[in-house]
Amino acid sequence: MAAVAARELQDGEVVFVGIGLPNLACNLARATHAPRLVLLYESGAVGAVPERLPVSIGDPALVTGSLMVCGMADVFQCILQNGRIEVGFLGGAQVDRYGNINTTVIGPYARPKVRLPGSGGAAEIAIHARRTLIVAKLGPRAFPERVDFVTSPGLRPQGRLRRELRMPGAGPVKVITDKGILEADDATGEMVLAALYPGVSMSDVRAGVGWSLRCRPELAPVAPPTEQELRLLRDVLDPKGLFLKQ
Amino acid sequence: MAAVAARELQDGEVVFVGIGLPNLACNLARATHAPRLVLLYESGAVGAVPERLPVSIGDPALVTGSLMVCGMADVFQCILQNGRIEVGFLGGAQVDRYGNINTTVIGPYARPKVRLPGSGGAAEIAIHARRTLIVAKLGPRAFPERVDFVTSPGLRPQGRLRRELRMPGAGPVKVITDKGILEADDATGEMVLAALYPGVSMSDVRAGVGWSLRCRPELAPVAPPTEQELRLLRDVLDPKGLFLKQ
Amino acid sequence: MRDAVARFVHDGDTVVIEGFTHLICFAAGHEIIRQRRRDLTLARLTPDLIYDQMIGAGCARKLVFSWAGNPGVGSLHAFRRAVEAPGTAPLEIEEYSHFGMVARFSAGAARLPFWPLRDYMGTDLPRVNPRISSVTCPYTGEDLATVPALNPDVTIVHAQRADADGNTQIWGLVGVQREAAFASERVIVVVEELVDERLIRSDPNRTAIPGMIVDAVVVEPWGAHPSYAQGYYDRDNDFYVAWEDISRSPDRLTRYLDEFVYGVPDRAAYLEKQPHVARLKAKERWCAGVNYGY
Amino acid sequence: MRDAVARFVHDGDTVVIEGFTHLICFAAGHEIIRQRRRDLTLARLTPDLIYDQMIGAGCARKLVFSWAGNPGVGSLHAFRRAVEAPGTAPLEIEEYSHFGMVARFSAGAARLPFWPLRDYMGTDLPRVNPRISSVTCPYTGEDLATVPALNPDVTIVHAQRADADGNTQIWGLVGVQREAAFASERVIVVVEELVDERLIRSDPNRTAIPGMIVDAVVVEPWGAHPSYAQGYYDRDNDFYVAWEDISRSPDRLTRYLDEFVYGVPDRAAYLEKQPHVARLKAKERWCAGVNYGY
Repeated sequence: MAAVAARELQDGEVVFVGIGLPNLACNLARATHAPRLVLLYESGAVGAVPERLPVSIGDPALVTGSLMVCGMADVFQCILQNGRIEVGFLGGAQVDRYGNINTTVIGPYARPKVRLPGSGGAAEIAIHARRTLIVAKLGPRAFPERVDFVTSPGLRPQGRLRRELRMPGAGPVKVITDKGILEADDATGEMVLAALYPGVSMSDVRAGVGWSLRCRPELAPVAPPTEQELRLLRDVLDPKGLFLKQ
Repeated sequence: MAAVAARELQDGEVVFVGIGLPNLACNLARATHAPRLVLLYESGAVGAVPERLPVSIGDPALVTGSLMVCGMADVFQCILQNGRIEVGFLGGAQVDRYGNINTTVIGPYARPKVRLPGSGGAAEIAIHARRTLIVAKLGPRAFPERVDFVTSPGLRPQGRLRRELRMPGAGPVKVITDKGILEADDATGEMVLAALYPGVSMSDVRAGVGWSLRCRPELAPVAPPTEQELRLLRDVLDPKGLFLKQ
Repeated sequence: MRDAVARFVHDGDTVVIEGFTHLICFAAGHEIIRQRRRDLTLARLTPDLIYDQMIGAGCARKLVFSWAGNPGVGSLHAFRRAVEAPGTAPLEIEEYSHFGMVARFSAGAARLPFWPLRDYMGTDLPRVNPRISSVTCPYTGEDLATVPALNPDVTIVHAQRADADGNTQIWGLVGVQREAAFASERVIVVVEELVDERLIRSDPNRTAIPGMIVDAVVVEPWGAHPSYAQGYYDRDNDFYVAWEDISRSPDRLTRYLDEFVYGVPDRAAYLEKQPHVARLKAKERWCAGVNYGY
Repeated sequence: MRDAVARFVHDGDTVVIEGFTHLICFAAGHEIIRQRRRDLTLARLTPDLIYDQMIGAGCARKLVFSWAGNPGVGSLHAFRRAVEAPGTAPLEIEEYSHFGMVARFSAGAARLPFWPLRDYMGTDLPRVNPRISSVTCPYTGEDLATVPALNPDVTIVHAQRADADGNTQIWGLVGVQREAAFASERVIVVVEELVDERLIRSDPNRTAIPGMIVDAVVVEPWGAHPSYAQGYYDRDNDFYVAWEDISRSPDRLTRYLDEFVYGVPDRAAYLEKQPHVARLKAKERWCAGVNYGY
């Protein structure tokens, strides 16, 4: 997943990075094809070059040697709301058919079965980033037809177009899973299967999705991680396997 | 005037300082009875200790050795609008019966006889400072019954109470002139004569005011500048007479 | 610290201990627990372990927040228990996103009643939080989301250094500490080092909070542990990981508080009990100074 | 500088050269005059001498401002002539107070259409500027003043140093340079020194403007003269005093432009003509660095 996500990033882009796999993916991209990727964390570190694997988005290693540290008011107003973020990474406990994400609550809000952490900066990243990439492992609970709570809006929030709701960004263009890649269908905004990882069957994917998943007429092949990608991930970026185990 | 203005400042107060005589008055107060006066300039220097007479409110001498330098958004939003300024100094080409000040234009706005610099920060200082002190030399043109343009509102702007207009500060409580001190009358908001400098007659003052000036029943005496005050002003604070000549 | 909390933190107050991962003042939180403050409204973007401890200790009536997790680890279980099984210790919650909380502090700092932002379209947050409202732009006619100002009774800011008057310098992540301080009725600054006013004055652009808004300055080295202070000590990630297990069990949480909070009189005693934190001392990565001459 | 102005400053643009007394980029203003840009809307809190020169040179169609004087000296006479006797060279004006201009840039930087502020009650400014409007708070029902966002076509920021990507560090007075840059469609950074990225990265809290919003970096030592650069050179107050006399007379103003702007190809030539500015070189008042280790 980290290697596939890394390939989605283009050199020179400004990326709003989350902790865990997104962070690995961004640093892998920096170490391979996108050395000028600008990593920006909601904590205020811009152009971070962490010398160790950051354990949180507020890790001191994101500060030391970064290009700029600014307050969070600047991050959200002058950078994100200003339209400067090209890619935002999001994950969540639930992702639905239209790319809506739930990180707030399983069950009713007032009487939660499981209380999750909440939005953090995810709601506004989903609204403002020019495009977002969702990274999540497949599973019928994780990919329901409708999320219990829309924390971060996807492609048809409340049944309406993003444009009608005046949302600046394009929203989740891809969902990178552990078995394949879903992409937003231009016409319907529905997430459809676009690519399968080597050795994965279509029914493997369908078993992990809670709605009747449609497929692109032709599925794109996904190259397995290269030797270099694997070496960087395992030996350099996450030698203790803190996030790769996920 | 500088010595009289200095005496109005209490130790520990936070003062929004303008250039010229207000700056002299504040630094005189710091050198005498108010060593913990906090001088704040709209340029963003807080707790300035200028080693030379600053020629503008953006002088580098206000930065070096100051307690804090912040952006102007912070000055106006987080300090002034936040209610942290205890005293503001204002001057102007015209001051009227109710302490309204004009620094914008003599004559009609669209066809000015004399175009003055405009508000700068004066409008908001007049609105937000807990009290303001006006420093101006008397003269019938400088003290008309009504100013041509209200740049900085006084005690009865547009004929209404400051409270009705939701203005947080008390407004101009005193006008320190070259001949005596005017004070705001609590009941009417009108500027009335409260004190005369030694050797000045009431008719001297009346000749410099464009409305029929009322007097307090008893005028307070104003002590002449002390030896120490004069020495500090002439030898230390403004040795070249840049502002004292005014 | 004891005096500052006794004097400036009262039962029923809205209390903010800010700091985004960095400079979270655990020393103040522990002192508030020790002094058994009750009915507090705790506000913070990320409640973090410190508010989980305060919730577990029964200090909180309400939580105002935007992300309630154990950063990089998992859950805040005292918080989750209070929300998922509210019979035992009910906790009212008021929830925003980070941008919303930042905007609330910005409005508070500017003493404006609200702050406009482009946010919340398509999310369910306004449905569960009616304080998220909207305003119409007088120029374009478009609707913008609004959040109300947050003006805490007391804000506690941890920082690297301040002078005796509270002129405070922070580097590394600055979060919303400045906005929270300016928004607050009372401000307590807690520092790693009390320094001479001349050091502050030698680099005035580094000052984040002016003494004029500070009510008390407390010197408390390592006062942010297990959070961190850039240039002083690293985050104690082992403790963050351990909290997952401690907070899962009300008994273990109580034992933790008994030993490390109620069981010690002050921060120095807390540190004496865990000499291993010395391993977290920061390495040296000094930057050069700049010239303020003219 | 020639290329940056040719490429990024066009006839009819809204141009901002910010800097409050400090770091006013005269080098860029002179290049704009030399390239004979026309119909510009010039916006700045304090037009200062640089906009007076640009008005005198016929570059401006409109001025947006909040204080139009010669700071510490007197008047801007080219501006006054254009406003007091508009027959010869009409200049449209749009006038705010400083807070209003700061708020306009803040809105622009946040890409909001307006900014609320408590201001203008009792003043005559809204009477002559209908763009000062108001909005009703959705929580308290009170009316607050508003100003519209200012989003310039191009903003020019002078700074002490930047790296080749435009990551820019400023100390001393910072004014509204950051807000103006974030509000702008295009940004030109002009620096006293181009430095290695490693120097910027050694003190990231000092960075005011990130390279991601910068379109061009121009190295122009003494480019702010007769304004100043803290740590590099002092303000040339003699020239500010002299401007009172120069600007009073259209002939003298023309002669000044002919000699010091049109008559030189670039900044280096401008400086060669006045070797006495060397006396303004800053003294040394270095601050100490801080530790970014962890």
